[in-house]
Amino acid sequence: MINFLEVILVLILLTVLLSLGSTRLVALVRIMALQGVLVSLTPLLLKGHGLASLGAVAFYVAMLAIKGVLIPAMLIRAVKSVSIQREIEPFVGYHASILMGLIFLLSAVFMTNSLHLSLPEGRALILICAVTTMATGLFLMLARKKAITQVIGYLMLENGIYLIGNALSQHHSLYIVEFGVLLDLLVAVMVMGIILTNINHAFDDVDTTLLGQLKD
Amino acid sequence: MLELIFLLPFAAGIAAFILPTVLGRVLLLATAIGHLTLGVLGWTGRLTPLFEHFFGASPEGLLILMVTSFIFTCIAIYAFSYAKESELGAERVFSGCMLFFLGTMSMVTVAEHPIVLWIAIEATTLVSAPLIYVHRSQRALEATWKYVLICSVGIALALLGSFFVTLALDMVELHEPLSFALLNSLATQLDPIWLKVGFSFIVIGFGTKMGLAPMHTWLPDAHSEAPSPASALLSGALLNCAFLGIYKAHILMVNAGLGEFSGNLLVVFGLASMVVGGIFIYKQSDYKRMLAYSSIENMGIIAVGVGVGGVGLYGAFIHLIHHSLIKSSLFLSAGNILLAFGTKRVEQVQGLIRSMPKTFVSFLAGFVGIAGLPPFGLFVSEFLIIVAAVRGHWYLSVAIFVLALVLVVAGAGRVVMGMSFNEGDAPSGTGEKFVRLAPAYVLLLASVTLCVWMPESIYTTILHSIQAIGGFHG
Amino acid sequence: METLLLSLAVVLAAGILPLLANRLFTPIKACYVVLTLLGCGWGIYSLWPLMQLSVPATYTVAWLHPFELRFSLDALSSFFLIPILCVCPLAVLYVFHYMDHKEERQRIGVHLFLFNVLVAAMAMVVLAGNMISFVLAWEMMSISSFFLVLHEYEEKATRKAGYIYLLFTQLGALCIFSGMGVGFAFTQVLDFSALAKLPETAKLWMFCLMLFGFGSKAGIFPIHIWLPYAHPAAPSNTSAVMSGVMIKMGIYGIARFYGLLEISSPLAGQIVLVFGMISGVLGVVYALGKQDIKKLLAYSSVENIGIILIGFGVGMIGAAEGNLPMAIFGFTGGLLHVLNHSIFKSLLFLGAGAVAKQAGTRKIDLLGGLMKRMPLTGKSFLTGSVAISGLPPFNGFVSEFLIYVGAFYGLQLGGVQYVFAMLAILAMALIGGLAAACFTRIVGIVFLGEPRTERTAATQESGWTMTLPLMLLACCCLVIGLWPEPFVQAAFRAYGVMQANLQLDPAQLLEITGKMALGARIFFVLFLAALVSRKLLYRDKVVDSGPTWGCGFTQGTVRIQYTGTSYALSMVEFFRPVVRLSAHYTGISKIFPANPSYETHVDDVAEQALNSGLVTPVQFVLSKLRWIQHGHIQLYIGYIIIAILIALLCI
Amino acid sequence: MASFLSLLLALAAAPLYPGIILKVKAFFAGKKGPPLLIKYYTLWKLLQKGSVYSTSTTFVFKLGPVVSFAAAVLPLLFFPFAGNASLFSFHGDVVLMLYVMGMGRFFTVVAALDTASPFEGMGCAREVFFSTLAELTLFAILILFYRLSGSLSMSSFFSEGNTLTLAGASGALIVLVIVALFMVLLTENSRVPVDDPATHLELTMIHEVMILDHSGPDLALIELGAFYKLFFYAAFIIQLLCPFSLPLSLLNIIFFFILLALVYTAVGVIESIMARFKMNLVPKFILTSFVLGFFAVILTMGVLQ
Repeated sequence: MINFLEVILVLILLTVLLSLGSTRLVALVRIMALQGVLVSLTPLLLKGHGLASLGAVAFYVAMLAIKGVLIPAMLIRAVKSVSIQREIEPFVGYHASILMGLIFLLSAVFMTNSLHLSLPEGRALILICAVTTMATGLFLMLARKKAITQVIGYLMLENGIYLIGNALSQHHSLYIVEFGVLLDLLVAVMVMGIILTNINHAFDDVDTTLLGQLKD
Repeated sequence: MLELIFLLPFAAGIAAFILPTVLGRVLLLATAIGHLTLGVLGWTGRLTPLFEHFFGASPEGLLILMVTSFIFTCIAIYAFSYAKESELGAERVFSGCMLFFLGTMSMVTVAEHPIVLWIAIEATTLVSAPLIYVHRSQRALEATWKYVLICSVGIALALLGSFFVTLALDMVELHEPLSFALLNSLATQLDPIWLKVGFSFIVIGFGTKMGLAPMHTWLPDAHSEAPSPASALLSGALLNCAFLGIYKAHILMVNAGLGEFSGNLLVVFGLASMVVGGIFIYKQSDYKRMLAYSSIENMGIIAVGVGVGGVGLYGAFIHLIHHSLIKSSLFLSAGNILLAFGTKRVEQVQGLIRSMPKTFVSFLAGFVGIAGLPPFGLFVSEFLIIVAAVRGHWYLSVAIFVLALVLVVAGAGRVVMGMSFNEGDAPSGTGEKFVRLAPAYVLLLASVTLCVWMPESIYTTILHSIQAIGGFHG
Repeated sequence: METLLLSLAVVLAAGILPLLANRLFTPIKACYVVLTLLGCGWGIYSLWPLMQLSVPATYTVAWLHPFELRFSLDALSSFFLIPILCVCPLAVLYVFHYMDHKEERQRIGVHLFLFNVLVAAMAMVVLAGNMISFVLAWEMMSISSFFLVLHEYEEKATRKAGYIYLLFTQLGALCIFSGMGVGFAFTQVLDFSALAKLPETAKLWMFCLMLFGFGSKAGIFPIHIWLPYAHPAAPSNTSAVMSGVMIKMGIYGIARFYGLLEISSPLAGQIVLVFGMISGVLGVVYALGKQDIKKLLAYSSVENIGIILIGFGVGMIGAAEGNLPMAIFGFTGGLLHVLNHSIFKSLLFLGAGAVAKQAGTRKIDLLGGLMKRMPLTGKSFLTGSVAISGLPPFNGFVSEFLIYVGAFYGLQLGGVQYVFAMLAILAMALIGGLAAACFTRIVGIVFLGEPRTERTAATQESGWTMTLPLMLLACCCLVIGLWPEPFVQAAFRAYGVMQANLQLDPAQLLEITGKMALGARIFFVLFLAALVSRKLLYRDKVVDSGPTWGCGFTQGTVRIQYTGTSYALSMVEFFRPVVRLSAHYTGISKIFPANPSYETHVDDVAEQALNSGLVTPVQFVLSKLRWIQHGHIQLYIGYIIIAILIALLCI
Repeated sequence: MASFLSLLLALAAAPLYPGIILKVKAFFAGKKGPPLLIKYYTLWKLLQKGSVYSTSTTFVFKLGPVVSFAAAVLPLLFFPFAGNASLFSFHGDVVLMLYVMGMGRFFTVVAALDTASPFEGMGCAREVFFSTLAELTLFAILILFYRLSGSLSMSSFFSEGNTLTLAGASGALIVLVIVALFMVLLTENSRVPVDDPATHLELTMIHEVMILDHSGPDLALIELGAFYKLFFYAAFIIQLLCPFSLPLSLLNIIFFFILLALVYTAVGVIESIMARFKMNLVPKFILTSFVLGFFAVILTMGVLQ
């Protein structure tokens, strides 16, 4: 089991690095879909968790559907509706971004080791993975011009948080609460999608540099 | 059934999407009154939660609930006329989202489970986003985008913080349903590191929503672009809800013996907000933005008040109540001015005293209130917070606090006095109307009343709210 | 005590009258005046028995549950209540004819309401018996006076004045809050009672904060900047009360907290004394240089605040060094000067208001010859000017004399205190001389000589409600000057409250006062005798009239009269390092020069320093910091990340 | 009794002494000069006359001479002539004296301003400025006296113990004081080199120009007042010069009145050998007197500590 878990975590890290290096929006969304699926799978592979009840089953199925299918589909639609410009347009170049990803990974490892947290066995990697994902999510928001990339960055941040919350915590959360969180996420991405479409209509582009009129 | 408090607006909101717009306006008002009634029932303890794992009536929550409900009622009356005058494009969306907004905010106030609280706060962002975009301009779009994205990121961090706190609970190896009560009862056993990390993220996360600097950046944009009733609601009610999240976490920290850490953090962020408010209020050229920055500054004051504790805590709650009343009144007045002049530029609005005398009175009175002068209540809270801060030996903070307040008065005074008294042309837009004036006056009057006579139950509720972290003399 | 508060309620009620029912303009105004007079009269009447009590009368009422509003009346409060309850009704009476534009009735209604709020708030400041009631009353006072200043909001200068006043008042209030916080930090109660138990450094800190806060209200140099703006901008009834009474609330605060803190270090006294000397001397020098009557009077208020503070400073040093006569004379003189100044300054402001209203200008160099046209106003104004110059046998001399005597007692001390006492005396001497110069200038140029414009020549005496208060106040000046004993005694009793821990014996004070008063009376008798003998000498003499001796010029016009500006110029130039005199001269260029002009004005050095040293840099920094809100969302998310990193580092 | 007598004598003799100045000046000029009693004649002549008042003036103009006269008389009531206790005295009477003289000046000035004459205004401006500075000197002297004698009344300066004389313990300081006081005397009484009472150009006058429009008994009151003022200062200086400790008070009084002539002679000599200063030098002159007084005060710090 643990092997599987580690495989998945490594895959997540891989998606993270890939997302930093990808140049096309569609590719990026696909990577995010993969990451969503992987992240949804992690709790199943953990000790103590599992498909214990009907609620849990429903929850995991819903999560898989939302993170792996629904949200990426929405994003793909948004990307398609956006005009020809499908380049990502970074502030920070791709190579530098990948380098940053490695730095995030290193610092996550360093942090986890230096904190001497009383974590259950095998969970250190989850923490590393989660921190890297979160940092990369924030980094994507900062370093990319397109508004869609920021939604993707937000999603990645959420994935990281989810890893920490659902996978690291042993606490038997109430699934209904988790479901609420998930629903919020879904609605958030929907709202963002709607705004993106509107932005596209209003500005003929989703470049965030155009969204800088409101300032002092 | 306590849950009715948010279920009723939800139901009404769905109805408002379906019903014709005129009925939507009536529904807005009817729901407001119904909500106020429910609020009073909840206040008197007649409503018990159905899902007590998730919901419950805490004193601080009830306090904010009542403020929200009262303000919403006034705003609903105002919106009745405003929606007509300003020709909102999608009025159904407006009415519906207003009601959803009320529902989500009510949910925040009765949430007893950290994650449920988080869900509710994130939900407030999502349902209020359409409110900001009602005018469908490019600027509104930009504001909405920033609002949604920044708040979402911020609140995501708050979720992380909440997870860290839960993680701290995991270390105790206890298997009981999570709730604030449980956390508080076990506070001393929790791992301080996780709590500190968790609290930091919660402050930054919910602080984004509350408008604490440097995470405040969405706030002026959103407040200035939203239609005035929505801005009033954002400023008068939403920020309080975010504060509630921080406050509950602070209670936990104090119970865990980490009150000093959390207090320091709050004071630092509070002061930063005050300074930022001061910087941007000075020479502000958009009066709605000015009001927004003033909200940032006042949230800073509240954060400082909570951070310094003791009578400052009491002051913070007084400040919260009065700020909500006065600021929403100001936004409503600003809405009237906007309707009349058709511009948010300060230099294009002149001679209110001649052209719009009644709005002038409410606007100027609001300024007096927000500047911390009697007969409005903010001067009591500012006094108490300063006094408490000196007692806590926060000398440098007191200096910054005082200077920031003066800076704010300098900036706001320049704007308000210029708008009120300068020579200028009469406005071309719609004139003053009783329906749009009365709410602003009622809100101000409420603040004055609370400064002269405060009902016993409000006082005891505040005391109960602050009891958990040392109370009045702590 | 209840009746006293009730009388204040009557005053408030009288104010509501014109606010609500201003349609019937004149009758309502009359009702307002009568009711306010009755209220204040009742207040004085109910004050009398309370003053006889040996323990302070108190009245408490719960407020907003955790607080209680406490009002208590001791000798210090009642001493400060006297000007409030005596001068304010006169200013109210004055209003009847002063504000007679029916078309502005709404605005006047608001003004009158706020005026009475101000009166009641000042009384409450003086009566306040704990911090929260003090703060409440103080803020009420600030806000009402702020709107009173804004009365003529059409003028740009008025708006500027209101703005500056608002800033200073707010800064001052917040400093007072902080000072009270120091008290609260050690006593744990929002009460006045235990302040004496504070550690000495805390006392000094608290006192300095209070001094700054109250000083900004009182108009201590260099935080006096709002005064010369606000007083000219406000209508004269307001400026009379603001300058005559309200700024004394700052003095009251200083006196009250000095008394409560029981400071034993002479440092407090030295600080107060230094500020007093600076305010006194520079106040009068600037007053000399000013063109606008009300601006001149405003600076003169700064000067008189300086005199009061010199008295207090001398007293504080005396008390700290155990030199009791010094303390008694200094404080009693300072306190008495509070009363005196409230009388003659309100007299002068009311007079200046009458002049401005009737002659249509406040510029000294455009006026002239008003004594013939407004005889009653002129005579009262002359009396007030003599009194404010501190000349016997008027009241200003009494208080200044006591301060002199106190300061001379200070010469017995050694070392630094000797120097301070000496400087105090010299400063007083300088102030006295310059004040006389300043007020001969205003009386001479404005009221005497010939009118300098046609508009001025057409001036007429104002209505009786405007002249009657002036004459009453003028009588007060003479009465206190000739029979100062009861007033000195009242001031001494007020001082007794401030220094409850010392055994004070008023015998010496009363003896010297009595003899001094005798001297003043002798002078008065001498004057009367000279007057009578002059009458006798002129019996059966030929008295003729003709033009003024023109020293060879036969066709002098009114324009060749000496102007107020040139009158003061040499003295102002003497103080050049601290008084910036800027001249603007167009020069004569052509053979037939067309209207060359020469202008001078005196700029306030404190204001300039504040502008160049604080306001401009702060504005610059603020404008740079506005970069924070740059408009790009990436930057904003960056802020969040930075905040996280900082918060995490703090752990 | 002796004090009352000497007061009467002083009041009567004050107009005599300015005659001495004239005589001295005449002597230097090689003339015979007017008779000693010239001032009495002048006063008498003025009292006989009526007056012409400018149409610009008001009652203030008539009040001026009266107040200034009363103000000039009062200090003499408090003055201990020849060491005899004064008629009235109390702790602080010197302050009263100075302020009463200020009162006189106030009314002289406003009366002058009442005439609407440019020259009189000019004189007023100079008068108030210079006397302000002179007052500083006087107060510096008072500080010194208080430091030396511990009292604050003219009477106790000179009657009880008589320490404040040249012959006293702090005679060195008194020298400074006498010089300073003499300079104040010249200033306050409009004497050369500050002002020239005999000049004929109004532009250059200080005191004389202020009373240009007064005539008849009014002028007489002013003149008499001026004599008293000069007398007061002269008496002050004489008291400092000499202790007057002769056994018989009558002898003391006679001695005193004779010595007074010395001061007037000195004034006369100065007036004969000096020209008046340029107007902008006058403040420096007065400040010099202040510096002298202040210097003496500083010295006492060292002496008494």
